[in-house]
Amino acid sequence: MKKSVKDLIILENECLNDDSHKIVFQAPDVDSDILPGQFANVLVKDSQTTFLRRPFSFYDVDVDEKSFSLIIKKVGDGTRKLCSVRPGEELSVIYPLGSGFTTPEKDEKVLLIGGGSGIAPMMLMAKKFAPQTSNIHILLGARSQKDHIVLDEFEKVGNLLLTTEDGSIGEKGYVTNHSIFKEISSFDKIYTCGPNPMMEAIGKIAKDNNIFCEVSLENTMGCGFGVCLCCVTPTQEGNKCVCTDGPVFNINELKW
Amino acid sequence: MKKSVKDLIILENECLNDDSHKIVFQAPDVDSDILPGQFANVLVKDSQTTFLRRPFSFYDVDVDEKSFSLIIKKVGDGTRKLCSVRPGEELSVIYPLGSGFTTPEKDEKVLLIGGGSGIAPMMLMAKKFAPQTSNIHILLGARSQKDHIVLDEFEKVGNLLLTTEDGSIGEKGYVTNHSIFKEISSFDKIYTCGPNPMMEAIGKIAKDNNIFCEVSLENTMGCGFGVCLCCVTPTQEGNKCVCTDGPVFNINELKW
Amino acid sequence: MVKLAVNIDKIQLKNPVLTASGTFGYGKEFEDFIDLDRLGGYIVKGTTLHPRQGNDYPRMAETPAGMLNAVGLQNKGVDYFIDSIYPELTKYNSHMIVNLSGSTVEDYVIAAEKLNELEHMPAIELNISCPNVKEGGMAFGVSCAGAESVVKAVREVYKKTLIVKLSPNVTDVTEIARAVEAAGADSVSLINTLLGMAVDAEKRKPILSTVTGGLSGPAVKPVALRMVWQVFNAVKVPVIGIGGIMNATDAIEFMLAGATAVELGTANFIDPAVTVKVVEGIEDYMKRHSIDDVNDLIGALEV
Amino acid sequence: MVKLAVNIDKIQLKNPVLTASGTFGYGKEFEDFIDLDRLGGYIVKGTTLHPRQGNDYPRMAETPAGMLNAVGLQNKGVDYFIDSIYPELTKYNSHMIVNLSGSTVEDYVIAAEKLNELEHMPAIELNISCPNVKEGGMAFGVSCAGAESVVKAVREVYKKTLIVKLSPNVTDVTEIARAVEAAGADSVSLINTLLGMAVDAEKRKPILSTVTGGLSGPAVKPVALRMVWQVFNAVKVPVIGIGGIMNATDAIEFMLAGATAVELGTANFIDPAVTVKVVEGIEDYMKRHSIDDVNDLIGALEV
Ligand SMILES: Cc1cc2nc3c(=O)[nH]c(=O)nc-3n(C[C@H](O)[C@H](O)[C@H](O)COP(=O)(O)OP(=O)(O)OC[C@H]3O[C@@H](n4cnc5c(N)ncnc54)[C@H](O)[C@@H]3O)c2cc1C
Ligand SMILES: Cc1cc2nc3c(=O)[nH]c(=O)nc-3n(C[C@H](O)[C@H](O)[C@H](O)COP(=O)(O)OP(=O)(O)OC[C@H]3O[C@@H](n4cnc5c(N)ncnc54)[C@H](O)[C@@H]3O)c2cc1C
Ligand SMILES: Cc1cc2nc3c(=O)[nH]c(=O)nc-3n(C[C@H](O)[C@H](O)[C@H](O)COP(=O)(O)O)c2cc1C
Ligand SMILES: Cc1cc2nc3c(=O)[nH]c(=O)nc-3n(C[C@H](O)[C@H](O)[C@H](O)COP(=O)(O)O)c2cc1C
Ligand code: FES
Ligand code: FES
Repeated sequence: MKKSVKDLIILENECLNDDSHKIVFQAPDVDSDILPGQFANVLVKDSQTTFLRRPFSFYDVDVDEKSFSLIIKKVGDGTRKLCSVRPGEELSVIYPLGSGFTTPEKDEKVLLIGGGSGIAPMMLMAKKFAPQTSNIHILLGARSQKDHIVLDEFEKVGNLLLTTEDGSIGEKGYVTNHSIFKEISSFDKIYTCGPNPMMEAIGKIAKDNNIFCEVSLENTMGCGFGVCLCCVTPTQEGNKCVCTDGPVFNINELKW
Repeated sequence: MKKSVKDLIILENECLNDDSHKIVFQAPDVDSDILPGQFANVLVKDSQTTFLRRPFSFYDVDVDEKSFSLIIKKVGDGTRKLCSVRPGEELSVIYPLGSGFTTPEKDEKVLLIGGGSGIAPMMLMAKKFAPQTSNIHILLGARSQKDHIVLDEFEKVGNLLLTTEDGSIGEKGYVTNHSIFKEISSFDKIYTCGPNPMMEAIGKIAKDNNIFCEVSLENTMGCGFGVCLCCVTPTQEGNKCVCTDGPVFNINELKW
Repeated sequence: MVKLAVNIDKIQLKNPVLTASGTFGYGKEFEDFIDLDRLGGYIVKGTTLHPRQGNDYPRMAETPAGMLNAVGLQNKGVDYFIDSIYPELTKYNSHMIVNLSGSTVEDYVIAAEKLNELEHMPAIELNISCPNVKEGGMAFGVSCAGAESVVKAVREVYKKTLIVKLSPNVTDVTEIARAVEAAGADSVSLINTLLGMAVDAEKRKPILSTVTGGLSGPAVKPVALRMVWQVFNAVKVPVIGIGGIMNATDAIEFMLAGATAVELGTANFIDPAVTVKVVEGIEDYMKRHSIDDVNDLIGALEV
Repeated sequence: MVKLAVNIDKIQLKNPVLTASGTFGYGKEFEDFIDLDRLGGYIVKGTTLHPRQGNDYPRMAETPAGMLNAVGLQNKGVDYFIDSIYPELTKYNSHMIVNLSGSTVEDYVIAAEKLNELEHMPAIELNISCPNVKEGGMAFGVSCAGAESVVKAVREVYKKTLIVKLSPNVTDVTEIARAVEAAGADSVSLINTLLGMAVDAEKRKPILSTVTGGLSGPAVKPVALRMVWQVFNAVKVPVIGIGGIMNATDAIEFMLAGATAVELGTANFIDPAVTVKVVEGIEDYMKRHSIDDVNDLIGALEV
């Protein structure tokens, strides 16, 4: 699918909890080429503090309805502003950008791990591959029960496992403390997106157990399509752009 | 009345024609001290192009209802944005600013002349003094009938005279072409606000006829309360600030 | 209670928040909006030996996240200041500081001598960086020799705290800072405005009567922060940070970069009560970060 | 039909819209968004003799109406450019220009010699103003002697159109402009980024790994316009205007101030199709103002 910059009409803006909104965009040209891990770069209109676009991973793509949705967590002025958009208004979006996660094989046992706003690409991942396998396990971590969102959606697409730091739902602790890691060697592939410390810890476990592992990085971006060279991460082959060479990287490529 | 900077709730936003809106602000502290010619300096929120406040003359002040209204004509990004405010939203306003027109005597025959957005202070002027005199004549000029707004309101407060450049309503031509000027020497005082060329022409007529005349200038402003010295106009006593020494000046003070 | 007081040479400011010259009138214009005694101090209008009419209107242009001005030091002269303004201002107990400009070294010196006599004024800020006047002004501030000559001469006659305000329109601001420090400055403040220009494409004319003018506001903040950081690392005297400070976070950024105090300029136009909010915001920040003494923020950037 | 073509030395550009180096990749990254052949030309990534890894992440900070970058000239070197990139780019018929940087005069010269051989590249833009590298870069661009030495040496080996890109981080940009003109530059382009800095108050750290970086975007437009105007009045060679151009109105302001062509930088990040919109907007403006030839806009400011 060609990249494009377009003004897209907002179909829905659903408040998921205090912090996060699901925003649905009408996108006449979406097709099934969009991969989990790819992202859209959204312009924040009418903000005195937000000059550059803001990147968000695709949470869902509906090829029939010609729409896609993002989950946006409010962390600063840009995301706050985006979360106040009203249906019918338009936002300028550049999409689809970046590389996606690789496709697991039919019979492989797969663990998807999402933390914070990193859960978004995990949904698209699970949805894309759920029809082909029953072996998808989804592990989501959050601070507390109220921070866990769209759980019912995730339950539909895989075996859902949860952790919370305060133990209010699921197992208590960080995702990497979850008991599933006791049987981690039974997994063929791990895919993860979330805060860097979480992904580094997961990457280490994967390496130790010789498991294929892809992570999706969230470096700050200037352009989102490979021309400013601001989003780089060090790799075995030197600095690479997270926006075009990634955001998805195999942990073996990174210098973790 | 002390000057203050406050977030004021918008009570009403009435579209008057393609270009102009009447916006009503709830202002708990307004009192009858506010003079015609004084203005409010409004902050345009959420605009990437509008950094400084925008000044507007009081159009109406309702001491009982604790509110005031402005008439805002869309000429650029700031005014466009302000005209899209919704009732219930808040705008930051500094008010009241500037000097007002002087009060005519009870028996004086007075001509108020407004052009473009300069009609706003003429309404407050007429309203304030209508109870004291029946001798108020209000002359308003515009390009065409559709540019004449709030005429019914003006009819209530004085003898209304109109001009249009295309003759679609009132006399054809500029305000200074109006037939009332044939009897101009019968007037004691002229008060005017509008484009500078209009006010200069009126000022000349007033001088020639030895009639007291005050004009309200609309220089661009940095602060609006006398500290940046950006809004100056040359006067007989050197540069003076339009925002504090004015916006109302006697034509004899100016270098016209 | 957190400790907010800082010292600039012999002066103790009750907090690090000052106002920038040319944006705060004589202070009294703000009486309706704030209690002036809440400020660390206030720097009043640029004053010259002789009265000046300033430049022609238009003197102002709005620009992205900033503004250009070309006021050109309109003021009634130092004698008028001393006779008519100064006595009124002695009622405030926050430190009042006058910003002094001149066209010749002699002008600076004569005016500084007069200001030296004012009991309730503990300091002057020497403006060697005004981009909006034809003679003097910035000309002094953009070369070491020029800066040195004015500062040395004024230092001879002015015995209280001498703050020198630096121009950002230079290749190496640290050079000038070192030169004025060596010439006897007790503190340096920076930045004055960046020389800029605005054009009205529709009218095909410059917007300012003077074509070019001085850029201020948030747009200049990154340049100002960089220069404050450079100068902090180059001189020993306290640095006062100026440029695009709109809120407490901005003020703290300047202090972390090395500023002992800050001046708020253009922000006063947008919100005439901003200075007091910044004082409060610094206090809040210190409480949140468990910092007892604001002096611990100065130059505390971890690089 | 309005005439949009302008000349920079021997090159005719089909319209005055170019792209700024470091913001347009190698051009091909924009293929999905625009037809490159609609542009006057495109200036590709900053290239150096030897490959460079650039600076560490974070290399970017958002600032009011702008951004700071500290990329530090990450690129695979001039040989890689010539062998792997250049052949691909010859398919576009808009003029391709490479931006050349170096740490030593020798580096510049060797690379320029190689670029001189490229048939489909009519010009190079000599970057003597990069603020993000330790050696060379801006150091050459902030003194007349430095600028002269590089330009003279490159001029000896580079026979096509030589554009020299100037740094705004100087006291007097006209001095440098005159020096590079005298040394043989066929055109000057300005401005490169203003040296700035950003601080994270919460973390008490600089945002950039390099502490300071280069400011670009609308925030710098007033400074850029002023310098273009000054340089236009100081040299005879054509001036290329750069700095905060986001739309056709901005581009026209630069042309009125004296620019023969303009480069769009940061604007490409916000809207990758902006360049073509600017071409169209200039055409619209000319029609509205009954201007037949875009050359009539150059320096047409009425002062
Ligand atoms: C490829 C990619 C995919 C993403 N997907 C999603 C998603 O699906 N949902 C979602 O909610 N968010 C996602 N993000 C993160 C999102 O882009 C940022 O939260 C957003 O840009 C913040 O904008 P802001 O204006 O609200 O915050 P700002 O005001 O810019 O920043 C607020 C605070 O957050 C920090 N911050 C901002 N951006 C980042 C970042 N990229 N990395 C680390 N710290 C940062 C800042 O340092 C600051 O402290 C993604 C980011 C990337 C690069
Ligand atoms: C004391 C005072 C009272 C005013 N009262 C009213 C009022 O009651 N109703 C009303 O609609 N307007 C009034 N104005 C004018 C109003 O302030 C401006 O129209 C407004 O600031 C324009 O803002 P903008 O962002 O929409 O336009 P901008 O984008 O700033 O400018 C758009 C165009 O208008 C021109 N322009 C902007 N401001 C002025 C000005 N002050 N003088 C001349 N040209 C200008 C600009 O040069 C530009 O060409 C008043 C102005 C002053 C100083
Ligand atoms: C309208 C205006 C007038 C100014 N006049 C003076 C002056 O007289 N003397 C001076 O040293 N600086 C003057 N300045 C510069 C400010 O004091 C300050 O250095 C500059 O505006 C940067 O700070 P800011 O971004 O907070 O405004 C003036 C600035 C403005 C905007
Ligand atoms: C991310 C980034 C990278 C840049 N890299 C280069 C470069 O390699 N060589 C160069 O001469 N200028 C470089 N520049 C400067 C731009 O070409 C341009 O001069 C500057 O950004 C001002 O224009 P703008 O405000 O339109 O972006 C870079 C700018 C940015 C933002
Ligand atoms: S964000 Fe610009 S290259 Fe990745
Ligand atoms: S607008 Fe600032 S002094 Fe009048």
